[in-house]
Amino acid sequence: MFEQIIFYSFGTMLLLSALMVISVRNPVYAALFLVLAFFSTSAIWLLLRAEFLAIVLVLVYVGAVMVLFLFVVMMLDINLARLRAGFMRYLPAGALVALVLAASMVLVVGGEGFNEIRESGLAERGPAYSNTAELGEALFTAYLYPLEIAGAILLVAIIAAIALTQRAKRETKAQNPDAQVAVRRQDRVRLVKMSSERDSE
Amino acid sequence: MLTLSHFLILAAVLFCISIAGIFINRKNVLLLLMCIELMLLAVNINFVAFSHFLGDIHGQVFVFFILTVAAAESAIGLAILVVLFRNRDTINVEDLDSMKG
Amino acid sequence: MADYLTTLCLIVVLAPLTGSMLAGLFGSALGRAGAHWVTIIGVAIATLASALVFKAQVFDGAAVLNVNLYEWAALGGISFNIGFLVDSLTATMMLVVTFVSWMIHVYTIGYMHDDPGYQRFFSYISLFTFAMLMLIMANNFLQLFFGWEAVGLVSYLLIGFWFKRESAIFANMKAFLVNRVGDFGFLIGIAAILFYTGSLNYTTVFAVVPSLTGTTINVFGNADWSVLSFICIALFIGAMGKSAQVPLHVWLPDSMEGPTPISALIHAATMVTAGIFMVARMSPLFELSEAALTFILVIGATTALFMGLLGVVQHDIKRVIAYSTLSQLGYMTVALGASAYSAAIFHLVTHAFFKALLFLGAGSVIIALHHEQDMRRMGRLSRFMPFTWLTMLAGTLALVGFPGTSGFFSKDAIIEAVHLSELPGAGYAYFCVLAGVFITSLYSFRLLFLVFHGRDNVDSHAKGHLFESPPVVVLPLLILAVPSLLLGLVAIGPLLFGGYFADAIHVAPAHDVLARLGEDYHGVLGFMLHGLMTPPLWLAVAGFIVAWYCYQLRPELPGRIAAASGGLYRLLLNKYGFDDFNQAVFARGARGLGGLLWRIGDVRLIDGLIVNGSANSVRRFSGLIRHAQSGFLYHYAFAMIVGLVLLLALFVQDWPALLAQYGLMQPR
Amino acid sequence: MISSQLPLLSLLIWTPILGGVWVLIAGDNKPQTVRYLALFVSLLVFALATLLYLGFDSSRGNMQFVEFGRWIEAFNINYHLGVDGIALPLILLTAFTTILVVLASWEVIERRLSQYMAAFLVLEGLMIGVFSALDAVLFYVFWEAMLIPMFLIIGIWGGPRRVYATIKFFLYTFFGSVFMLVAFLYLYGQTGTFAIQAFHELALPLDVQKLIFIAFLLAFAVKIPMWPVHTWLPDAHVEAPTGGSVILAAIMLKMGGYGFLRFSLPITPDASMALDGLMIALSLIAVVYIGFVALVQQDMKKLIAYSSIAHMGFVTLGFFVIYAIVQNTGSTSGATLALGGAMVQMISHGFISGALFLCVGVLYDRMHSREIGDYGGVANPMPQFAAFMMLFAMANAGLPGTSGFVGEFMVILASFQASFWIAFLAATTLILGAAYTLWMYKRVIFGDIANSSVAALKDISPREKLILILVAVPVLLFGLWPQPLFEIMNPTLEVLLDTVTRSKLGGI
Repeated sequence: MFEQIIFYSFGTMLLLSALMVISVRNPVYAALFLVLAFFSTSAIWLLLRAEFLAIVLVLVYVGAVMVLFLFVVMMLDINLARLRAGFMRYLPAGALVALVLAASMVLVVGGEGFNEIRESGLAERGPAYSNTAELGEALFTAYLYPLEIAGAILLVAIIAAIALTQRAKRETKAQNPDAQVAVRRQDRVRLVKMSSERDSE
Repeated sequence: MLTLSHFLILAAVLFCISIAGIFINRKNVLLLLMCIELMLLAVNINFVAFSHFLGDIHGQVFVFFILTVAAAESAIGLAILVVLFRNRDTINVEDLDSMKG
Repeated sequence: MADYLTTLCLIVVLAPLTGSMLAGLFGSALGRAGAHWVTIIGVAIATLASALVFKAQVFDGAAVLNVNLYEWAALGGISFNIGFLVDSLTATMMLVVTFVSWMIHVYTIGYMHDDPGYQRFFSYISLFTFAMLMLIMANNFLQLFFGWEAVGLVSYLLIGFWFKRESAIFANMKAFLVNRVGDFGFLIGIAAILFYTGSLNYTTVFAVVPSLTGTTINVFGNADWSVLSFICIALFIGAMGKSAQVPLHVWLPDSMEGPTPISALIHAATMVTAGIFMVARMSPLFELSEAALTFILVIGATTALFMGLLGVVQHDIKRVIAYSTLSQLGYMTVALGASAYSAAIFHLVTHAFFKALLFLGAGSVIIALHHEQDMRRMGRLSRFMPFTWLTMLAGTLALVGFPGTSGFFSKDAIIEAVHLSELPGAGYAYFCVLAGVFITSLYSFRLLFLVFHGRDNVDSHAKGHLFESPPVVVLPLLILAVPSLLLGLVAIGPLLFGGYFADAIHVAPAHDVLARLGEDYHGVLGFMLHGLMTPPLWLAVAGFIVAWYCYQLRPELPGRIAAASGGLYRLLLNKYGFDDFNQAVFARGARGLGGLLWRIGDVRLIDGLIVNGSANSVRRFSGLIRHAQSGFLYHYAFAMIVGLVLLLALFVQDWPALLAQYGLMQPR
Repeated sequence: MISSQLPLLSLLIWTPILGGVWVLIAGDNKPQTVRYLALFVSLLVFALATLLYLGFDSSRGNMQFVEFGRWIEAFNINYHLGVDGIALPLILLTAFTTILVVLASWEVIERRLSQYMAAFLVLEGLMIGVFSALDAVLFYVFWEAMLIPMFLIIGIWGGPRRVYATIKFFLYTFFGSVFMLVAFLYLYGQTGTFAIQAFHELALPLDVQKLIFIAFLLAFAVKIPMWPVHTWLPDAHVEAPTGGSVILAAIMLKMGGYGFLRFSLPITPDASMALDGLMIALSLIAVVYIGFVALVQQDMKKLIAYSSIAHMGFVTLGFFVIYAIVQNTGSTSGATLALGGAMVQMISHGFISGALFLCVGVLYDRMHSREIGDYGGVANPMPQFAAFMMLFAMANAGLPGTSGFVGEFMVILASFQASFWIAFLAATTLILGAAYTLWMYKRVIFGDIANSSVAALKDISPREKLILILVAVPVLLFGLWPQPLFEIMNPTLEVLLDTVTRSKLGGI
């Protein structure tokens, strides 16, 4: 009974914040509503006994990604006026599309398509069960190789972000060694034929 | 009592909201990135729900990888956004249509 | 004996070839004199050798030589080889060809004296002699066809010898193409022979042919033709092309564009007679098909009469003689049609001599008047050129058939033979042949009077240094005059009635008109006396009188007759419209069809529609697709969503059942 | 004795290719060494080819100089080479023509000479590969690889519209041969191996045979070229440099013919018999239709290109008339005549059209124009050239005594045994061939000197004379005595004929 309360409350909070993210005018508010959405999701995950992921979600996403978003929003002085114009014009079409999609998805997902899993309800776990241990054990044995790749991807992302946004510093006089080597004799040396006049006494 | 389909419906609706977000928002690219984050979040909810109801940890492992990829993706996305803004002085979706056939 | 003859034959064939190669390839090195000596010696050796062969074959009674030199190709059981077949017919023809060619070589020294292409000309006429000899001495159809086309090639080269002249290079292409039309039929005939007899060798073909009388071939679906008539007519089409019979005669008058020696050698004496020789050689084949013989008879008669008619209206001296050649060829063809093959060959031989004589005489007149060929600017030349005049007179008498001359014997024999033949076309042929005699004497005496007698309208400048041609020109004339006059007396006995050609020519008893003619032949004198009573002589005399009256006494009369006759004269001048017809239908038609096929068929249809068409359609189609990429993210998002929905729909096959769960639809 | 130890065929394929690479390395800045190097390589290859000819035992009809090596075990594809009576003359022709081409482009090509020579040498190797491959995939690889050097030759050193021409040429041929690959794969599916010999023995139902035949037909019809798919040839010839034109006409058109003999006829005999009517019709159209089209061409190279199509029409006629002959006469002697005639026609056409393109090349090098209208009276300044041109024009018109006559003569003789009308239509080439060749000859060579540039023409240089003599010798030799060619081919034709006339439907 308690779980349903939590589920429904955090669920509605999640959906409302998502709605607000796409409809609010100011991108900063949008970012903050997204943060709210993440928190409500981590609550739901806790409900599902995936506490490690919930914490990771909050730390990684809210901590890093949303901060990044806010940082970018602050940095780019986006003129707000133009942002919201015309929101109303596309609302009906967008809403219609979303509704059609949601309806079809819900129909599919809601039906007994998943009946043998449905009845089981929230599977009870013993008190000694530790989601983090189990997750860690799976990660560092069977999925070690993908883990390494994930690390590599993150490294690539970091380097890429830096490389993209780095602006060349203008004042340095870097030497270009291969241009220096490729110089040819005739570019640099010019023989000039001069008539030899005697030095004046 | 809570069943798997509750979570799936929740995730589905969240997913559709984010799609509507992409579709409705004709203004800034930033919101697009946010909507993508939302989509990934919806997918993660599904994964965790399945992992929990099937009692199989693999779902959560996968969510873990999705998180790393999502983080990397948003980092690069924002970097591109910054460079884009620096060159074009706008991140308005309406102006950014030069990449076409 | 055989290999002695073979070596002789090899000499006969190879001597002119080497002469021609030397003159041709090393012409500049040898110089003018060197070139003509090399070729003359070559042909002289050939003449000597062929005389030896003639003696061996005819007098010493050597066996018929049939030897294969080398195997050209062996394929699928059929063996093609190159070889010689020398019998009385070949020996005679060899002698005639080499002798006349020798005379022409000597004559050319004078005629082409100041022509830049001197060596080239000598090399060509020797090459011609080689080709003609290969044709005559062939023992199979392949080599015959080789000689046939090689002779056509050399005549092409020689007609277009002065290739700067537009009319010459048009004439030589026309000659080659018309000959090729003839060869087209000839090749079909050879293909038929190979199919029905399994070999190309004369002896085997002649052995198998009698068994083919029954077989038929249907070409146009319903009509079943006898194979033999089909083969013979096909071969005769080849002969028509080469010997210029009516529909395919158009090239001979134009071939006068070439220098006179070759008109004499090729277009009078030797090449044009190739067709006659071929039919005579194939006599065992032709004898088995009445239809073919009638066809030949009719074609020959038409050519004889109607071409002679054209000779009367010509003004160019060489064209008159050209039309006379056409007419005489018609006579020979008529003889062949009437199965009097030996008479045809006899006339061929005599004609070779006196026609060559006439051409060379005309040539010497042309040199004297500095290449003036139009008879209207000649006249009273007999005073200046006695020898030419006398020899031309001799030639004309022989041509007309004055009793005692060789022409008389051969032509009268033909006329009598046609008279005795019972073939369906014989009546018409007899009429044409008789009328032809009158026409022949008319135009030949017209030529004599206009050139040597009549009014003197030679322009003053030319008359200043008008004198007899140099000996090297006149000598051949004199030499040729002898056989033109005397050969008949000597040759008629053995040739026609003495079975001289027995080994070469086989005549079916039913058609053997010469045998019946021979019954009441008793000696040359008897034939001459008999000739006096028969119509041809009086017709010839009548022709002489008319010619004398019109062109000697009242020169303005022909002009008035021409004006009075109106359409007829223009028809004759226009050569019955053959040239215009060919030009319009074939030349322009072919070009038009070619243009049509190319412009529409190739360029528009295949290239435009299919090749470039498909390329353009791909470009247009991709042009449309291009707009789908608008560059706006939300369009792409929208496309993704649509894809997602479709996948979802696809994923759930049974929507009604699903909806039924929610009670939204009654389950089926 | 020679055939056993020396892997002659591999040598023949890889020496020119390595030679080409060597020439490429020699680089553009040393033209003289490049030229002599290329000449040396081509002469070496010709020597090897004559070695092959001497070693070839012409009494046996089956494959000789067979080489076998594993290539791709997974799909049972192996490096399987061999040559028989059909392939040997074509290999000799390839080796001989390459020497001519190297000599012909001695001074003419200045730009990127080493790449030009390299392209030809590699092309030669690949072509010999095509003629000697006995494995379907190996054949296909050589068949497609051969297009690349030709594509470059036309594309780089060609005339103004070369890009269009070369792309059209490449796509046309490529489109055709894709279907051939599908056929090979199907046959591989049936037999488990790519050996052509196995394909010959494989029994196939008629409808399958028809499909395979159509697939092969598309690939080879484009190459020959046969009537509807021929429009790439005139463009390719007009834009190709002289050397390219010579190789394209002399060898590449024969690939299609060789393909018919090696693949279509033996593998799908019943389909060939069923569709021989269509093929004969197409060939006759090629002879007559193209004959007329050639009449109205204004560009010399286009005219010769169209005349090549007409001559190749005889080749296909010779191939597909054999069924009607065997049916009509009951014996295979006429059929051997047709096949032998078609083979000789291919060889002789290689020499004659190669020679004609060389002649046009001689004129083009001097006046840079191919239009007949720009010429007139060339015989006056260039008498020796006119003589050579006369010989080759006459050979093109099929004059007896030249090799042009042999092929046509035999095919016409044989096709009469099939039906009168086929021989009748085929024989029209006598008139049409003579018409367009001589009319072109008259307008270009005969007549008065047309314009000042013609007057300024110099006669052929010793180098050009050497080339023309070199090509004149075989034209005359095979015209006067074609027996050596037939000696090589006869046993193979016998073997081919009985595989081709034996129906494959009996087995199923």
